[in-house]
Amino acid sequence: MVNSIDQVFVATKQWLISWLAGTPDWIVQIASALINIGALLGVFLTMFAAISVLERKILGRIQNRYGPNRVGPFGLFQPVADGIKMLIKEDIVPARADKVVHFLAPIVIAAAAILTLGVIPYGRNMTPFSIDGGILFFFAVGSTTELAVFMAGWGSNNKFSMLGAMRAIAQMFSYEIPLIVTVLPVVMVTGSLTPDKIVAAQHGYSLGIIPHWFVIKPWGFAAFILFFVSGLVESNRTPFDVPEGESEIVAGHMTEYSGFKYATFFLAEYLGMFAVSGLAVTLFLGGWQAPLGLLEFVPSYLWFFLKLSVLLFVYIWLRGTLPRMRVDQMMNFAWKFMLPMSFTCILAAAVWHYTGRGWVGWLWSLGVIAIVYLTLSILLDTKKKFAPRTYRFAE
Amino acid sequence: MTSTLSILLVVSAALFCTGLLAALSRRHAIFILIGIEMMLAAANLNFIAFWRFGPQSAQPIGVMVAIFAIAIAAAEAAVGLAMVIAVYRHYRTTNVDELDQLKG
Amino acid sequence: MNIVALIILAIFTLAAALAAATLPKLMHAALSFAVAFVGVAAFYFLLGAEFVGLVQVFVYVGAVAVLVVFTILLTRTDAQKDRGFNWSGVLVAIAVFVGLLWAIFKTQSLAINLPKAEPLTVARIGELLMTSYVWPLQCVGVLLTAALIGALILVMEEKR
Amino acid sequence: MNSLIVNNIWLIPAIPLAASVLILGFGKSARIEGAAVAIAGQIIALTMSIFAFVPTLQTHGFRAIQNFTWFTFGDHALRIGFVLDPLAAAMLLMITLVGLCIFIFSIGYMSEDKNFHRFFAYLSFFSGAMLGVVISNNLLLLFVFWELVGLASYLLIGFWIDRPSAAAAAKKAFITTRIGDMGFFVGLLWLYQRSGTLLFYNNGGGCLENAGLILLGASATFIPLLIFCGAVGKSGQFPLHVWLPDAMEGPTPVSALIHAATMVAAGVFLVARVYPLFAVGAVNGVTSSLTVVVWIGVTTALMASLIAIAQFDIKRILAYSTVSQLGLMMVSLGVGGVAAGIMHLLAHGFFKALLFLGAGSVIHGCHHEQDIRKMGGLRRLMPVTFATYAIGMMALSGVPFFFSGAWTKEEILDATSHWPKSHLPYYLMLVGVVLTALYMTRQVIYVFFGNRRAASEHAHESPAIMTLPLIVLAFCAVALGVVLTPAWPWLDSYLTGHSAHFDSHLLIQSTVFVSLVLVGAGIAFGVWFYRRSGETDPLQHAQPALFRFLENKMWIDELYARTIIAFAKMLARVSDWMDRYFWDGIVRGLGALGNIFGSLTTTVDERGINAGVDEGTVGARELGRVGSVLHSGQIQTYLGVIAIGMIALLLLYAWLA
Repeated sequence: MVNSIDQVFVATKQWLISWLAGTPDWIVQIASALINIGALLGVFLTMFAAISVLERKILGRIQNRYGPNRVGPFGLFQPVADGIKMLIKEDIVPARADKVVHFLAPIVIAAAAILTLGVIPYGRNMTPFSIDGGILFFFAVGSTTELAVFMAGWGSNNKFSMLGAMRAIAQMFSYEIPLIVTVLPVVMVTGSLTPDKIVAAQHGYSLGIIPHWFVIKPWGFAAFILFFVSGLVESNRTPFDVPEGESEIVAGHMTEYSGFKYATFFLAEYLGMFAVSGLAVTLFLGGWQAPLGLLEFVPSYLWFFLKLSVLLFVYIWLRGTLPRMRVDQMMNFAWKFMLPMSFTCILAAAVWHYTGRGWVGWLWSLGVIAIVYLTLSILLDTKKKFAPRTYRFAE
Repeated sequence: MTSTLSILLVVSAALFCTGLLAALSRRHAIFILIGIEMMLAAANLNFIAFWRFGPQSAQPIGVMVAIFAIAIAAAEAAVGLAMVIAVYRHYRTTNVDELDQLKG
Repeated sequence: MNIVALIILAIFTLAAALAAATLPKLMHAALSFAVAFVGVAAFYFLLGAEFVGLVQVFVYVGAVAVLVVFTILLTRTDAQKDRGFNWSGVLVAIAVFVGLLWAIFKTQSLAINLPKAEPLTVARIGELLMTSYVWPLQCVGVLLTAALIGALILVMEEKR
Repeated sequence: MNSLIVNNIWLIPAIPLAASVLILGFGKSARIEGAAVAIAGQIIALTMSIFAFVPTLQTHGFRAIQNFTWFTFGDHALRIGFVLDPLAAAMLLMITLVGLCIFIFSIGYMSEDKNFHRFFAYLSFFSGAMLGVVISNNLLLLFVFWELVGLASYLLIGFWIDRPSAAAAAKKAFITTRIGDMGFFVGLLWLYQRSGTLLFYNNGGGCLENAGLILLGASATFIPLLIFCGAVGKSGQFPLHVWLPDAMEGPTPVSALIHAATMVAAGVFLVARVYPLFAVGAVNGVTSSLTVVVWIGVTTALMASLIAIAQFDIKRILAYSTVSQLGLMMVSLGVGGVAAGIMHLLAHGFFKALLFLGAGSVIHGCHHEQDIRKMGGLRRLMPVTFATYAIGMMALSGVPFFFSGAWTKEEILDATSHWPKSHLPYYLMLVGVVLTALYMTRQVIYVFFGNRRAASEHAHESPAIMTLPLIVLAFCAVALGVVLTPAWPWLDSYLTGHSAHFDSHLLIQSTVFVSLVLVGAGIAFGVWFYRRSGETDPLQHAQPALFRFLENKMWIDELYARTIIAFAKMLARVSDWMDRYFWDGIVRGLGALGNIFGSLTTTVDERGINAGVDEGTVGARELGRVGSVLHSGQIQTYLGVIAIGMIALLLLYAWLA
């Protein structure tokens, strides 16, 4: 019973495929892929709609206001209204724009975001595209985003767009390194680039209550934090939304977009957020595994989306709490702190491995991380060398 | 009459010649680099194809060579583009026709 | 190996490559270049070398293409005169192509049926990189470091 | 302590050598310190020599050797080492004790010299090298130290380098001894070739031990004679004695230390050390090599005594005396009285050093005047010097019973009288004894008696630092006379390894009376003959021709100048002429030939080749101009050419296939 609820979606897909019995192989393959894509789009477009309104409402609560509450009960139909508005808006393309590039940019960026979603295991036996080098695929496709952002900036033929794109690419490049490097300890420890195997490696519980998630290990915890921060940057979220900060450069590379294209950018941004969070869940938070052995009867996909939701809430929470960082601070942070720390994670994981993967290794790797963290915090201490912020007002 | 391998080789040859075309015909220095990258990719394609169609030996040598070739090509691209930028800074042009300081 | 897929992919890749070689606008050509390399990566997928394909996408689309467009951005001039086209190159390229075609079709031993192949796992490649190919790997590491430093020095502002 | 010294005998020469280096390192300003270091080194060496001497006294036939490998070439290893036996121990003691006295004396004598520290450095250096000669257990090592001694001698003779005569004397000494050393070295190599080792003693395997001596075979006559060449040079034996009188140009302490007591005795020591080589195949104690030694010794002794009679330089008289005494020692060795020779060597070391230092004191007192004709009547002005000098004179002359020289000379005469081959050396030796007494009496009368002459007007006694060593040495000269009494021949037995018994009969021998009579006659005749000596010598009055012959050292220097040196000069002139005209002519001819060829080729070059090359260059330049069109600097062109080349290769392949 529990098992059938857990595998209900898998069974459904198999039932659908079974209609095609007797047709050539490649038709089955394509049908299977189409079903997967359809399911992915259905789920995540719904989630996008939900999160767009939820974000506004949560931010509203954080900022002591209601947030959207006009359309539908509790304003829940707000995304529908937004969607209609976006669709019927005029699609403006600047006269001097490179029209082909301008047109292609949102498509590429959305396609990349959707593709990255494809390799994440959402539940037991629920990986849409199970490929050997899934993690590598994720980053390979994810790196295409940079090109797309550049296309958007260039194609718009607008100073703000170009500058925004440059900023976006600069920060994405800088944070892509810690993002990928922090994945390496997990890959090293599990010996696999396949997300399914990584999730499987986190199966089991110590003493029946402590899950074997990588986030529990010192190196895993450090790597998770670093990964999460890098993910925040990759998806251009506050406090790292420098490329599209409204008060600085209008909307960055999206300045010259309107209507549905703008919505696509928006969609791609949220999908990217989902993908990075999903990967974080997969890598560090045990994927679809239950946190307690007792709770394994709850379907795996529910666990996954629960964890994903928690991470998304943290995203929104941070957005409501923290101010935007300055570009130079952000870059310094990436190269001077994130990069050494992520390499330290690799070292700590190796130490953990070679000291027997037990509690001794746990302490050792904690020691390594603590030492490097303290060293970095001493070395990077600016000793308040910043000039006090001065405010100038119009007389 | 034509095997799959032949088709692959023809594609590879075509890619190579396209790269050659880019390297030979375009005036902009970046295109020479793009062309060289294409030629390298064509060579890699050949390696992979011959690996796939060759005897399945113990070591996937074709794949390994392709991996290293990609790494080296990346290094070449980085240095090449840096050179283009340096040349541009110095001569204010990226037109290879004008970069003929070495002419006899 | 699906011959139809192969031919579609070939047409797609070659079209993109040709576009990269001939499109008058630099930016379009650069983007076509990226597309062509995605096509090449697809070939690798088709041939069972998934890892190489992923690396190809990662390196070329994620890094080299971005570098290229950045370079275009940084060396933007009155691009008119850089758009010239050297037609003699076309002749040479076609001649080479014909020569290669002749060589390919002349070779009899290419008619091989696709052998049954064990899938090449990433783990296997990783193992090989750390055992038989560890020296090449280290050399490539050194090369990349040298290239990184060299590129930085090349583009550093000239001190006057 | 004893065993420590015996096992580390190398320390004895090492300490003076180290002191020498240290003094040179101090620099010019360190006068007192330099002297102090030198004397301290000498005292340490003396102490250690005493410690080394004690065990040799305690055990009969004591011999301690330490051998080690110096270096290895191929299968051969060159082993060197040190030896301590009675011969070495006695020499060590004599050298360090005499050396110490002379060092102390030098402080006073050299007090006004500006190169004070250098003098002491050289003295220490010499002392170390000489001690090294004594304890070497290897002929090559001995040769090395031997040459170092020669170098020290050269440096010290020429110590006053601003005097041309000193420089010339140094050169003469160096070159003359080198002639002898040449023979020595050849002998050394020959010995090595025959015996395969140069170690003296090596537990039965050394070249002086039976196993080594048997290997010599027919060369046994020549090897010792070649080695004896070295001894002849070093010990100033005829015909290489000419350098020794000239060496008196050096400071008097040097004359005392090197050219009287120690270095010149090295030749005698060498012969004594390698005596087994001389004695190979001896019949009745006579070998042909020893015979040569005897006759050279006799000739030298007699000739030098004669020359000494007609000299006026106080130091030269002593120098010729030294030569003659060394000849005496050689005779002793040659006739088989090794112990007698060495004993005389030791005793001579003391009293001759005493005499030289006394002469130095006189010279110092007379403001560096060395001509005995200008002295006179000094016995009241310099009483200490006179007393000690008289003791030395009597020891040298062989006045019996109380003076060391008498007994040792008796021993030598005794040994000579028993030489089976001929009695002639014995009689000649007796003549020599008379002559010795005569010339010493002459010298003492000239210097200390009679009227005061020019140089002695303002003479004064020397300071205590100079007279003290005189007294010590005088005491030694007398004391040795007691110690060396033939009634108890302990030193003889000590040196030869036989046991000694006290026997008062030995005190009274026929030779004693003979020599007593002869010495007495010599002295008496001298006193009578020279009673009225003045500016001109009485002998000069009586026999002007003979006197001139003797005064000019029998014209041996002149003979050498006329013969050997003239020959050498002639050779040089011939070589010079050959070089100048014959070889140079050939070279010039070749040069002219070259010039002709040069001008010929110049013509050919300029008219023929150059023109052709010019044409060729123009052509090449034109070709280059055409070719450089290809070199467009366009990378795309180059690429295209490469591609065309590829097509061409394909076409070639197609055509061939």
